[in-house]
Amino acid sequence: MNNPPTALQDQFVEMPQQKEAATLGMWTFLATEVLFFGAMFMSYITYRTAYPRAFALASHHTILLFGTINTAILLTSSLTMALAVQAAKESNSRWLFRFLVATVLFGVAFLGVKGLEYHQDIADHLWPGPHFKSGLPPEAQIFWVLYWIMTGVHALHVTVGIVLLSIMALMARRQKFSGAYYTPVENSGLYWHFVDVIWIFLYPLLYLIHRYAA
Amino acid sequence: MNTTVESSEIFVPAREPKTYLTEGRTLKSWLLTTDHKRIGLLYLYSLLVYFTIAAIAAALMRLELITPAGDMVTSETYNKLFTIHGTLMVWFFLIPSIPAVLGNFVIPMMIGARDVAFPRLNLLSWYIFNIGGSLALYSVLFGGVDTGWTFYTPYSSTYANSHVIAMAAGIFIAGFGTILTGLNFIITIHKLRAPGMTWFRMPLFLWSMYSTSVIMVLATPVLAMTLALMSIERIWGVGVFDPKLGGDPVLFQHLFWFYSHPAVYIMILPGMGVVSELITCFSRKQIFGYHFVAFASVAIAVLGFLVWGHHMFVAGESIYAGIVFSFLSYMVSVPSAIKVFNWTMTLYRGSISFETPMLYALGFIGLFTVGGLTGLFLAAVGLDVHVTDTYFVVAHFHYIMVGGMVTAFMGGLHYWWPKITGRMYPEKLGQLAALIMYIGFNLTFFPQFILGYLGMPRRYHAYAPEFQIYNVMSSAGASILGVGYLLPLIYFIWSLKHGKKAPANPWNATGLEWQTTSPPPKHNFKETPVVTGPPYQYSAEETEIALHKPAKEQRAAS
Amino acid sequence: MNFPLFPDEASAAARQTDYLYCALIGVSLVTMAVVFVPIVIFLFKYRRGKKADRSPVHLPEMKIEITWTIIPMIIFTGLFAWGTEVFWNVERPPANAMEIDVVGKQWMWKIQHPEGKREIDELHVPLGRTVKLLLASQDVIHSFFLPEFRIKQDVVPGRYTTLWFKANKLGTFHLFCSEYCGTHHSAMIGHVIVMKPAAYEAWLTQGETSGTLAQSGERLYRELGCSGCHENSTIVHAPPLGGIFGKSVPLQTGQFVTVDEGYIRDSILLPAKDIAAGYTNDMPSFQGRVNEEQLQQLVAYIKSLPAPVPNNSIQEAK
Amino acid sequence: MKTANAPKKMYIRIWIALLALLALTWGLSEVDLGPFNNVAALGISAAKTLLVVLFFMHVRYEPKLTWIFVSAGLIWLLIMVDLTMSDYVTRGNVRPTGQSWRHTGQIDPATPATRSPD
Repeated sequence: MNNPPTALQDQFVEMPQQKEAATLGMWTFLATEVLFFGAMFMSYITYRTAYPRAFALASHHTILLFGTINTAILLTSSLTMALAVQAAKESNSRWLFRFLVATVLFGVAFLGVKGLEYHQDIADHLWPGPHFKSGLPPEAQIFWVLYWIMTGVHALHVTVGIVLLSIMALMARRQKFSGAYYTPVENSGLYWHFVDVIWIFLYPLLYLIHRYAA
Repeated sequence: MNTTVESSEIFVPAREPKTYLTEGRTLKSWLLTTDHKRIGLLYLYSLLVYFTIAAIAAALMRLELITPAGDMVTSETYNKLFTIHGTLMVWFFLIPSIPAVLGNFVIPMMIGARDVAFPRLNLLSWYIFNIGGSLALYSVLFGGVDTGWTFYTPYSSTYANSHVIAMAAGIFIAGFGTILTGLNFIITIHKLRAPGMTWFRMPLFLWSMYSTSVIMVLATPVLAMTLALMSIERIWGVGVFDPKLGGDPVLFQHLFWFYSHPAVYIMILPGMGVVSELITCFSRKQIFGYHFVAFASVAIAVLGFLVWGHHMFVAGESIYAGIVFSFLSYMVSVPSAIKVFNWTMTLYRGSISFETPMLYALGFIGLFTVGGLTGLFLAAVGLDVHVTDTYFVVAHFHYIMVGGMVTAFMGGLHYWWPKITGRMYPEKLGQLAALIMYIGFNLTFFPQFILGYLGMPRRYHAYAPEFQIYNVMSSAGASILGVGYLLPLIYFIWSLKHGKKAPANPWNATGLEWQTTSPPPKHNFKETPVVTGPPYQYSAEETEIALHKPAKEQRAAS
Repeated sequence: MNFPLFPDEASAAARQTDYLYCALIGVSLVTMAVVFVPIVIFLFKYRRGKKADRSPVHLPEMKIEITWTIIPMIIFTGLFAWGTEVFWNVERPPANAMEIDVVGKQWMWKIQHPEGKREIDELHVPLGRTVKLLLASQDVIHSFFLPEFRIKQDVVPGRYTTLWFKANKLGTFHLFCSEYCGTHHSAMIGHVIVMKPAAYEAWLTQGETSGTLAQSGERLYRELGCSGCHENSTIVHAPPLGGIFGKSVPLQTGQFVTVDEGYIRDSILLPAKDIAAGYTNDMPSFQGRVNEEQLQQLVAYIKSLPAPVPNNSIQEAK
Repeated sequence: MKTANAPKKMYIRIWIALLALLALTWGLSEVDLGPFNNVAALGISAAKTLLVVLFFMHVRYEPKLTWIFVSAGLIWLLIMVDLTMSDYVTRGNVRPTGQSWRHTGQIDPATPATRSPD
């Protein structure tokens, strides 16, 4: 085996062991994240069951076009991420760098669209509180509280992902990775895909309730 | 354990070998250490701070409760005292106690590893934990919190006038420390076991720590998000639990207890693991029913997630859900019962000696059994209607958490003290302290069962006069208990300088951690040990030889 | 000195609960004997240095383990069944109960009797009659705890909970708030006074009242303008409310709702939640315009409305 | 995973499938399918998730242990949802079926007349 850029750490006996530990650690972290978002999904399910009508009415005020575009952006960013990991596996530093940058750019685009959407939501009086849009039942505010929290926490995760992948891109630039050692890229990728998966569920839950009735 | 270890046998006393303690003596070498043993000690120091504050709060509460009138402190202060006691004890002492201190110290050694899987992450956990702790202390020092450790909405989110956000943020942050510790242990146990250390050759402490880690990883994030939702509601005035919008405060309780009930098992499973180590070692017996004890830990961790609704029988939960949760609660007590029976059978035909750790282990069995049995009272949903939210509950969980976890923690600390420090603690004083603690504990908390059945609600600053007699007993017991805690603190510190030098294996125990020097070198073992057999290969018939006891006692024995 | 072990038994439920409690103490003592007696014997017999037969024996481990897994399971299932039976009785009010409304508020209990009598931190009830309490909270979660009756129910803001008992002993008993509710939680206490039925009737008529609870409710009903829509309005179509209580009503969604206090409450505060079939959601929320006591009065009024006779008129009903 | 270009092609095919599913879920949301709108929306999300997890995250090629870790989070989430809902669905007084008192003949037979005209 080529001497990897980052040496074997003291506590491990061999590289595969170290890599398996890191990957398994990442999956454990993602399991934690599932439950972290789980508390929000639980709240959502509870109230949607209790107030189906109010949730449908409230959800009609979300901006479907932005939501759909953002879903497409994140799905595409997952593709570039997967390709980045593949490039790393093939020791192709140049393409690794390019795909990572592409993923970061998609992430930034996602946040941009989300920002536009937030701007419009606020202009639309959809921020819960005393100035909340009139004409909606009180329970509709719960939908919007959840909308802001869920998309907000998700956006925070996207931001963390962007920072993480930017660091990876810089490291790739400096030739830190090779086919023998690319665990950080792989794990950042797992994180990025996870963020994508969360959005895959947020999209129908927040944007697609009873659309046909709108 | 049948092991082939070269290092411990070739012990060269001529030149003082470097230990993990002497490997760098600067403050920086401690604050930037990635050595799991040093991190364990860092946790021990910080826990001592949180424990002391929480214990002082408890002492003040017990003082206040000597008389029925609320005459010593105001009700506002009293409410802050029990909140400080609860939050600090639960999140900043009990949850990290055995896992972060003893777990960090012994897990890698027990599996024959050089360190945990992610040593830097381990250090980061300690910092995260203490950042959370500092926020909690900030909220304590600058006004306190008065929500109780349960943070029930809408009181916490709307009505409380205290530093709720700082405390919630502290717990939120410290929670990530716990998650990362759990993650680290899971991966360590999966990936770093020494050659030959199969799952069923692992000491039971590891099984219990593995189960604990699973709970830490899967339950803690829910608490974090729940407290975040509560804080958001408090900050912006609208939220998901707000009854004015149609929100349901009971949902907060569901989410809170989805974490907090399993968290109770974070606070007892490690104790069970320690006790399995102690009982076998001091009765020179292989554990009875190894597989059952091991799987009981896993069963408790999994079933522990299915029972949280028993905290909410009268909270407005549907009666059908109450009945389901009642049944599941009874089922989770089965594996605990199995463990107690197995420990009992382990003593059969053993060769039992009564060093301090063993006294704590026996104390654990007694107190845990009482705590567990009173759990059956609370799981009986019809009876719970009467005793929930009374002192009966207070007594019950103190029997589990203090009688169980803290007793086991003390037992474990005494047991591994020679390994940690290289010094022996004074045995006679240790035995005395264990006895004092046992008496003090029972006097403090047993009367509270009766108080609870009489109907004294918890979190009462002033109470009806007929409850006084039991409160006085309880407060008297608390002062004895206090002595029981102070004594070890004093002699532990004393032993650092003046304690007898500890041999590598003072208890003649079989765990891998005893196969290296006391204190161990930086990476634990000079050579990676190879495991060839099951754990706890003790023999009750060969105990008269090679014990650490003074020659006089050995002679008397033979 | 006096060492009480049980609170007074002032209801049938108290006796049931005490039996269960004693049975559990019995089970605990037996279990403790089963565990602690062998431990003490072993500790004595096999203490180090004492001569004893320590030769390893081969025990049928599997059989032993299965035995002590199955036996606790059976015992626990029995305890579960017993506990559930007590719970079932304690939680489900009988149909013929007299109803008293309770509002928990930081830090007092406000009680309204259907006859219009109101009291604070005291609850007068007649001996031997089934009493059902309708519990509401104006602010945070409280818990209505009567130790001598062995019952307790959290009072949750935003909804109604209920509690019932049948006092079988005359006297004054404790009323505690047992869910932490803020600064003066431990002062949110009071008494239940169990009186002979005749004395209770006499007590009800003492002092001034502003009419029955339903009458207060009716005044509110008119002040708030409910009658404008719910009584044969030609402009807005709102469901008539006469005789609706206790009935199963079809909803817009195709489901059915049993009209109880909770449904009436939700319909006033969250009118968009469950809309009766055939109606649109035109009703505004009265959130913030009525307090919990007024809500209970409105509920009492709507409950009191008789089913409409073909010539649908409230006046006639009175 | 052996030849150099095979995974790349596969990734692109999966991406196309993901976008197709997105279009499908978007389109279906505009059609009234009754209760099946929710089923369809969540089913499609689950399908998309499977594609991402199995291929983009390579779980398909991972050992069993990884599968266990991946499913743990999901199983625990289901525990939480399941037992919490065991409270909520048994709590209310709304039932899927019931007998309308209006149709029992007990009361006002002219009920439809009191209904709103729309």
